[in-house]
Amino acid sequence: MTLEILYFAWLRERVGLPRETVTTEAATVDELVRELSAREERYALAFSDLSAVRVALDQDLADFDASLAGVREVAFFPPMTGG
Amino acid sequence: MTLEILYFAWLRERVGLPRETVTTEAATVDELVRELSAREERYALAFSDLSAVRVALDQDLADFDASLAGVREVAFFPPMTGG
Amino acid sequence: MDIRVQEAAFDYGAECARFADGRSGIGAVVTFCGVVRNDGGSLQAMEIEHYPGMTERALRQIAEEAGKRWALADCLIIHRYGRLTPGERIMMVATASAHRADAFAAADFLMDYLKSRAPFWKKESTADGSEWVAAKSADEAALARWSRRA
Amino acid sequence: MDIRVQEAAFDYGAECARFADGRSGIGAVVTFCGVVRNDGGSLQAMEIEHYPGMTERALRQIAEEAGKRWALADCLIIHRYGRLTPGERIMMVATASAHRADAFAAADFLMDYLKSRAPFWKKESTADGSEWVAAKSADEAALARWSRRA
Repeated sequence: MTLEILYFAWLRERVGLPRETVTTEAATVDELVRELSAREERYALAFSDLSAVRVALDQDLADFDASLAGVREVAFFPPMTGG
Repeated sequence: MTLEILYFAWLRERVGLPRETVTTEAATVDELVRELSAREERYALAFSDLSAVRVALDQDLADFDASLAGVREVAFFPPMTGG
Repeated sequence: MDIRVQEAAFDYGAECARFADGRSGIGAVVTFCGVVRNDGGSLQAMEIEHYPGMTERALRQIAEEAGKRWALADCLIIHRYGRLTPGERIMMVATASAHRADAFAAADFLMDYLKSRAPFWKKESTADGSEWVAAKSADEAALARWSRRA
Repeated sequence: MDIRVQEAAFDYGAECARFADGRSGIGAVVTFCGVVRNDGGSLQAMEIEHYPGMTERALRQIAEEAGKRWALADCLIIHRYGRLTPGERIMMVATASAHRADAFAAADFLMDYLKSRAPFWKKESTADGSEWVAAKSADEAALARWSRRA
């Protein structure tokens, strides 16, 4: 499965890029996060406190236990501060 | 005691004038209302349902049992409908 | 604090812009504009009567009370009287504050109080004649929301 | 419904006027404008990042939810991104309704939801460097006020 992964705000800064294409067999967001964190220190740092991370699947907010089946775009970002 | 009495909205229409100067010995608003109502039918009609009448003494909302001591201007009007 | 009671029309957009302009400490501006509504299409005109002197005094008291309850940088009330036609703007309020909750609550409060506590009376004219608008019990009930001094 | 996400400044007064203009069935317009606040005088700039695509989608969903909850004739959301300086207008919302309670509640709701559910992030720059603005627990708590679907 190929996913487009996007990072915003300080997650983008810690990971060091705004987006990347990843090939993975992860079934859930949690599994994807573990896979990325195992890959390189910058990901482990970015995902070190998941209570400060939000995720959207195909541009809808989701939970970390959500399935990635059929998903094309995953975005990670801190809690939103609009308005 | 001389009072300036003002009427607004349908009270003005029923009494037939916007303001008048009245000499009275009424001690309270209630007494003034009774005095006016006894004077002529148009006042009795205007004051027939006091639940629909509000009063202001010197431009502050007041109750019907309020004293008229020191008051110069009394205004009668229906519940307000601003905004 | 800016309180205006006037017969003339006012420019809602220009007032909003002026009110929001050139302030440094604020983060939130809320404005409300009341418009002459024409529910059934039958309204020809609305005549607004008021009590000169007391009107300004009541509006000022309401605005001062809002200033005691919330942290406001400023507030504005404009209310017209005289003859208005459907679609015309009757009145507006604006509040400015550091935070949105204060600006919203204060504007809402100003509206509730001036609806039922400022000496304005509306008379509606249709082809069938004209009639004084009755005060709504919902408007009186709305005041209970601000129960610290209702 | 009009949703705009843009880098360019917007004209708050002109938007208020245009939004309120030429409507026949409404009685109430509420607008909110958010301004870059400079509390301590030290803020040099605010950078707003967003998630193109999802931002418009989230704002539209929030506006649609407001339209289900209240009787709105229309609503408008404008939100900027990019670099802003203190005093600049970040965003605005406007709501139009027959009655003031609906217009107020809907504008308040739109603000609460777009604060915490639309994908915008703010970074503040001072002479000491720059820092991402942390989400406030009060903003998250504010959502509980609309608990039908919080």
